[in-house]
Amino acid sequence: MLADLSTVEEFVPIQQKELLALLSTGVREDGRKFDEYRKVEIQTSIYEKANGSAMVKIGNTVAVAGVKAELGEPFPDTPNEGVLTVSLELLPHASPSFEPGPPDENAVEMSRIVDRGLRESKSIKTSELCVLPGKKVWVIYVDIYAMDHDGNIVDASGIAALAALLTAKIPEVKVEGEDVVLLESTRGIPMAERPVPVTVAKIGDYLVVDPSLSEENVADVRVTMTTLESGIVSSIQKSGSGTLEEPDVLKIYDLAYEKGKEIRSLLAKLG
Amino acid sequence: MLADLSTVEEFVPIQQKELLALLSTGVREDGRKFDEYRKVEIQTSIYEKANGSAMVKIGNTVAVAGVKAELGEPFPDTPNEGVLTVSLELLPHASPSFEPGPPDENAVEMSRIVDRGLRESKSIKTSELCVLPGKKVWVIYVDIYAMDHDGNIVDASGIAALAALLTAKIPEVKVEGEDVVLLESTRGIPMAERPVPVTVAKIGDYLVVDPSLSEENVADVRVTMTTLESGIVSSIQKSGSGTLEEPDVLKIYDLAYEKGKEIRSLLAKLG
Amino acid sequence: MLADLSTVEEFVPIQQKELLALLSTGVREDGRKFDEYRKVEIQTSIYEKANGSAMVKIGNTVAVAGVKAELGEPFPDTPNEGVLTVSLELLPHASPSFEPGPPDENAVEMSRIVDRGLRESKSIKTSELCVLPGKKVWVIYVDIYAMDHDGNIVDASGIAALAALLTAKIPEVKVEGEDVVLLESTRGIPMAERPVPVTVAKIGDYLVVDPSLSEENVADVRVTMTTLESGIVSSIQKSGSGTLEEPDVLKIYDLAYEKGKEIRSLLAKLG
Amino acid sequence: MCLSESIVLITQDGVRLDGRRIDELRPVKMQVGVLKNCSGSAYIEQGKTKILVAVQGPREAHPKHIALPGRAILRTRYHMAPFSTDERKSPAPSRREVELSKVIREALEPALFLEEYPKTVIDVFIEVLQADAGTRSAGITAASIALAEAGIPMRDLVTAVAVGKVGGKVVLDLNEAEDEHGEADMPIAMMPSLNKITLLQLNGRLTRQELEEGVNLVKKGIKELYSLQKQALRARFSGAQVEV
Amino acid sequence: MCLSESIVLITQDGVRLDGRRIDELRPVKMQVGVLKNCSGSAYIEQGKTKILVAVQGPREAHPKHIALPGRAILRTRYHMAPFSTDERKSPAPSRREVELSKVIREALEPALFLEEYPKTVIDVFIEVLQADAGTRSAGITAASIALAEAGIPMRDLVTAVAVGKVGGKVVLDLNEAEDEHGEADMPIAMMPSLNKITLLQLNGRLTRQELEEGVNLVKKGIKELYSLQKQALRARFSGAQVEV
Amino acid sequence: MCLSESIVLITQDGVRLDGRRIDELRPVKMQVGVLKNCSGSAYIEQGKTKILVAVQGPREAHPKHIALPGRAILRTRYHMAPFSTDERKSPAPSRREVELSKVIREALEPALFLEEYPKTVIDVFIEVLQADAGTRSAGITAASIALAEAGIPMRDLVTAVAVGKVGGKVVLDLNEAEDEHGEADMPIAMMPSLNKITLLQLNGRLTRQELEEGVNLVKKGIKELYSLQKQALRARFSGAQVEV
Repeated sequence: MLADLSTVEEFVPIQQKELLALLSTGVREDGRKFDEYRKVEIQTSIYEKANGSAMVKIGNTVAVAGVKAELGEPFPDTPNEGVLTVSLELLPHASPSFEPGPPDENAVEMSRIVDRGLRESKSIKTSELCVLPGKKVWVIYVDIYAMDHDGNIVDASGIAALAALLTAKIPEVKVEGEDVVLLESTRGIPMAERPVPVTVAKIGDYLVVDPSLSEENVADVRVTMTTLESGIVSSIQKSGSGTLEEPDVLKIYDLAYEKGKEIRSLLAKLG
Repeated sequence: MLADLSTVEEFVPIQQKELLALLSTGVREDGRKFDEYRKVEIQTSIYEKANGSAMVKIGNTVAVAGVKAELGEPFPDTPNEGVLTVSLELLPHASPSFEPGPPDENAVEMSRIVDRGLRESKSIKTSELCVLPGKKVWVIYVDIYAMDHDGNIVDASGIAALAALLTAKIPEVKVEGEDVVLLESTRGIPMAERPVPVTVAKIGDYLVVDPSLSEENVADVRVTMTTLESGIVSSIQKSGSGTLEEPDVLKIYDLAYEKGKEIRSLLAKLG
Repeated sequence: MLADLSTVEEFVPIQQKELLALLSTGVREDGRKFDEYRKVEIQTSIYEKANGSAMVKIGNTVAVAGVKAELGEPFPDTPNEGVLTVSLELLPHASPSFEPGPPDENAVEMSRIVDRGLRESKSIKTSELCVLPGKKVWVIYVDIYAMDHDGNIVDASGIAALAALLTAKIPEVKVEGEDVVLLESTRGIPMAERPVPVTVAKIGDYLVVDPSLSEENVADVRVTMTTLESGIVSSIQKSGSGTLEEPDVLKIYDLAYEKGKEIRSLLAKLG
Repeated sequence: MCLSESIVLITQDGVRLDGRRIDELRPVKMQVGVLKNCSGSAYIEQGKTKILVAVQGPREAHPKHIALPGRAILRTRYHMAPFSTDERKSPAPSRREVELSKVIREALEPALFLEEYPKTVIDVFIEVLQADAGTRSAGITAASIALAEAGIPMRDLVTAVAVGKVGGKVVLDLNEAEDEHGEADMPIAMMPSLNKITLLQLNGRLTRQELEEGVNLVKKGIKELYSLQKQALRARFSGAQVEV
Repeated sequence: MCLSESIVLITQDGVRLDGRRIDELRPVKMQVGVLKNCSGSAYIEQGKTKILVAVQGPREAHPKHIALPGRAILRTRYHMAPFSTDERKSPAPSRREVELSKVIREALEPALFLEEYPKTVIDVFIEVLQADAGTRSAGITAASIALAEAGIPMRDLVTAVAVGKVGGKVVLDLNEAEDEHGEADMPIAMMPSLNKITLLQLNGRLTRQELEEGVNLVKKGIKELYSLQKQALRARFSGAQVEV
Repeated sequence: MCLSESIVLITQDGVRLDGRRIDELRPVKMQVGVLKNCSGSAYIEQGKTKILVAVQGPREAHPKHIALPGRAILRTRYHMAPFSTDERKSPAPSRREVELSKVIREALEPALFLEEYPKTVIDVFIEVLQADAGTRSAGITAASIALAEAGIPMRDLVTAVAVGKVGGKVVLDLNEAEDEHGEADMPIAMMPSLNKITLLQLNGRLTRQELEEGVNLVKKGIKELYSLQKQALRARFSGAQVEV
């Protein structure tokens, strides 16, 4: 039974002191090095009713993503482009501190981080999801569930979303005049980039990659940077009421790019 | 002034003991036999602005149903069928324990019991409510209000809904191309069945039909069975956190069918 | 730091007694005469992205109105008329007692007073806002913000709405078949009347015009009357849990008409 | 409210569409004590307008922090049934219903000795079952006698009715056609014995003189309704059997 | 539920579309203890239906005023993931989900000694990850073992499965095609050792005799599922490694 | 954010559409103390962006259970007026507004000695009256001086501005055209004297080198805004008359 949030907050200074003492010796609570990511496992195509699905485990943190594709109307200002909709729910299964119901500011922020990572990098070729210009396009829903929260839900969610998109199958279509016929055959969702979010926590003066839950609880700040294969960073989000030093920005970038590469190589194996 | 719900719950064991002692002598608090329904009164066509309306009293329990018919769009998967929409509101008038506002789980459950009773029995010939296939059908709204709650709102609501439907009048229409003209003349809503819900409460080992409010308050379980003239049961709902014995199922069926016949004969007099 | 509302209410009798003693000597807390309005300042066209905008100050009370015009569908029962939509938000900036979020009953009432003042007087020639009969009309949104609350938000809001409407510019349009083209040139919103709301508070037996916040806090009743140039009254609202004497009605009318004239002369200077 | 030229709402002789004279109420029926599971209740029919009112309380306030140490809180809910109007009304409360709930509360409150029930809440639920104009005033008239049945001590009953302007004439107690096609609607509530106004609203257009006329005319209607209210209360407390 | 003539859901010999006999369950897989950050958890697959259940609590009630002095409050949430159905489901809770959350709570509650945890709340979260009929019963079956893992003392496990009528025959454990095109669906939950029914619903049309047949048939399915539940709990507490 | 080839956002010589150089802020106007009925307030214009900020508190927390025993709670609300944008914005808070309210709070919080006001709440209300890019950073800049006026003790002011990439160049303080048609937008908030970053976001695409350039460039803008903030506070406390 977890104490309620306000109490946790009161205890933070003490826990932080202990963790800082440990970090000053160069190791983390779970024995990892500062720049060491936990073991990442990726399973895909786990739900047959979804067009794509993936479960990602980062240590004991688990996120699942399901992709559903439906024909719908484009936005008026982009009549020739498909639509991407990303949402993240923190299942109450994942932590005693998550409540069921509409997303709170944390869930909204996280889902927007994942969404921006995919969107700003132009990872999906939305123009190839247009079926009938101005009338019918593919609407791609990515619904992400945080199922078990042992820290770093954002990365698990972003990687799950990406894995589900990379392995999704949508029906081929035949356009007859104004009618759209769905065929038996399928194709993948056209992807241009594989944006991988990597989160770094700052605890005291230390930067640690892929924070565990107990590290998150005492961290001053978390920064998620989403990088592409080319080294381009397509999204950054600092979260938490702490501060960064100026040199932290590039240090975090370097960690994020390095770890992003490792994760991208796991994704490459999905085929 | 009623004590709040949590307190009521605390007192239940004591009230139940008294009621069980009474039941063990073969009579109910209000003198009824176990299989005796309270007096049922049905009035119809009480609100001129509704297409159909009915007030049903079961003892001091009062429910009112209003039927409004509007031309609207069919559901995409049933383009040639009218639409039935049933909702139940527990008016705060009816009990100090009812709150105004969006329906709570009790109201949702009850309205779904009434809805399923009408729907699963195919009581309404929805295909005869199609006006322009795929485009215009009659949408039948049945709005039920529990006005005075002295036990067994579900039966009162289900009977009121049925009586309002049986006596409703909707305009005849003339279809001219794509246009629909409402005529002065009216017709009834085409009905195939007269499904009647009957609720039985289990208090200790006793099954009593049409529970009063004080019986409901101490009952372990309520079961509503909706039966048709033919003896077919088209909907069952156990509610309450108690248990049933296996033989209870058929005993309740027999009570529900018998009482359903009596109520159906009252409805037959509506003309 | 303001005490919470319930406490304020407890203190009312005492504050009222002091204020009444003062009023009995013929003067108000801020030195005004009973029938004296505070200084009214009107600025218009303050936000370039709005079609019209105005800021009105009545003493330290500030309200802002923004007008946005969009092409939209008419209501089915008035296919040849434009649509007017008025809403008022009590910004939490304006008072420690205002909460952010959906409007409470006070905000709803005030926005409906302003709305009715404009609507019932037929101040806007809605028929001249029709573009394609039954299909496209101008929808005029008037969003009013109470920014600083030193009493009499209703009048400030109503005058701001009127000033924003009087100075708004909407694009001229060219209709080509079923298509509507927005032109570079603009025109005003066609106005038939200049309805001005004037609020009078009753404190004890005294009627005071344009109540300040401290007067509102102890007033038994506020009455807002919206009058037109011709002397016609197009909307009245009594609010507050006090009572009026019969002769008060005409006394308030006379005050409202007189002050309305003064304010209308300020509006005339807007050009 | 729009003046529709084609409909003659009132003849030269002052006879209205439904045959009433200018200063005549619609047929009114009131009953007190029509529900069993509330503290007080009343049913009113005024023309085709049909309203059911229940009072719950005084009872402990929930949540507790809304309670006031020195008096009861009065809450009112004015609501229209989905089947009460020509077009089905969505059951979600509209902005109009929010506003009317407030002005109705403020019309009833001056009559009640709320300080007799500190820390409690009194709820008044007004359900419009059929709407044919005048629902807020009929709701107030009925709520007042339901509160009396609930035993809430009062300075006076509250009685309400609208006056309006129809076909150029100031008339009493508009029905729906008059409300829709007439020029003005002015509902007024009073404590009749104390001669105090507790609700005053106007939608439409009136001159100063018509305003004066309206306030005078409304008193006739209020007087008649007041005596019907008292009659309904007497019937209730003389033990007569009452039904919805 | 509509009888579609063109689909033969069951052959003369009693073989169903997916090859099962009339009294045969779909393949079932259950695991206990699949999540780390909750008090208890279980995962169930029954045919293509896939459900994840977590229990949080007993823990202090928030807000406090909902707590009961004499027992724990049980809360349940039945919810379907947007990607669990053929058409994407809106994540907002539907009326169906509200109802099922209630009947599931009432199916579990009789088995629990809630009086052992006064003033607390126990939350059961049932998330349907893939829906292929029988989700409420599979959810109950899984919730029961998740509650056991959480250490809540029980009279018995609760085990649930549906019977239904398909092609004129009463069959066990409908799949989606049978649910959609069959004639009736009757989910039942029981405490198997105590032989008590804790959930009973019916949608569709059954005669008295079919009702009787259904109640008999369901017990066969419940017996089999009960033994799988116990096996899953043994696997959990024998320390075997468990994964989602 | 999309690179629109047809619009030349910046010339070869580094002159931007509105005539500014790469490292130039838009015209900025700040005023402190523009409202009377709040604890602190500020108004800022940055280009066409216009924002009104009010601080209410420190005051008692409602409901009480949200209060923290050891410090004040800071709450922020970033909201856009319906008339602030080209297309009318729905007044209901969007997901974007929810996120920005959070990151703004976390940008301001490090500067405040919240432990000086235990058990209270401090509310910061940021209302965007006209949006022309850079609203979150202008909102932070203004909120900081409104908090100062409210007397909340601080380690430093917080000052914010965006850098971005436009036509291949890293530039300071994007306007709306640059934000829409440029390649990246990176708002940054700092405590200027302490040289600490309190907000960092990026939408768009930057190389490592551009990231570095951006962080360097932003400091120039922050320095200039910081001195305007101090000037506005001096004007307020020197007793100059201030108007909205």
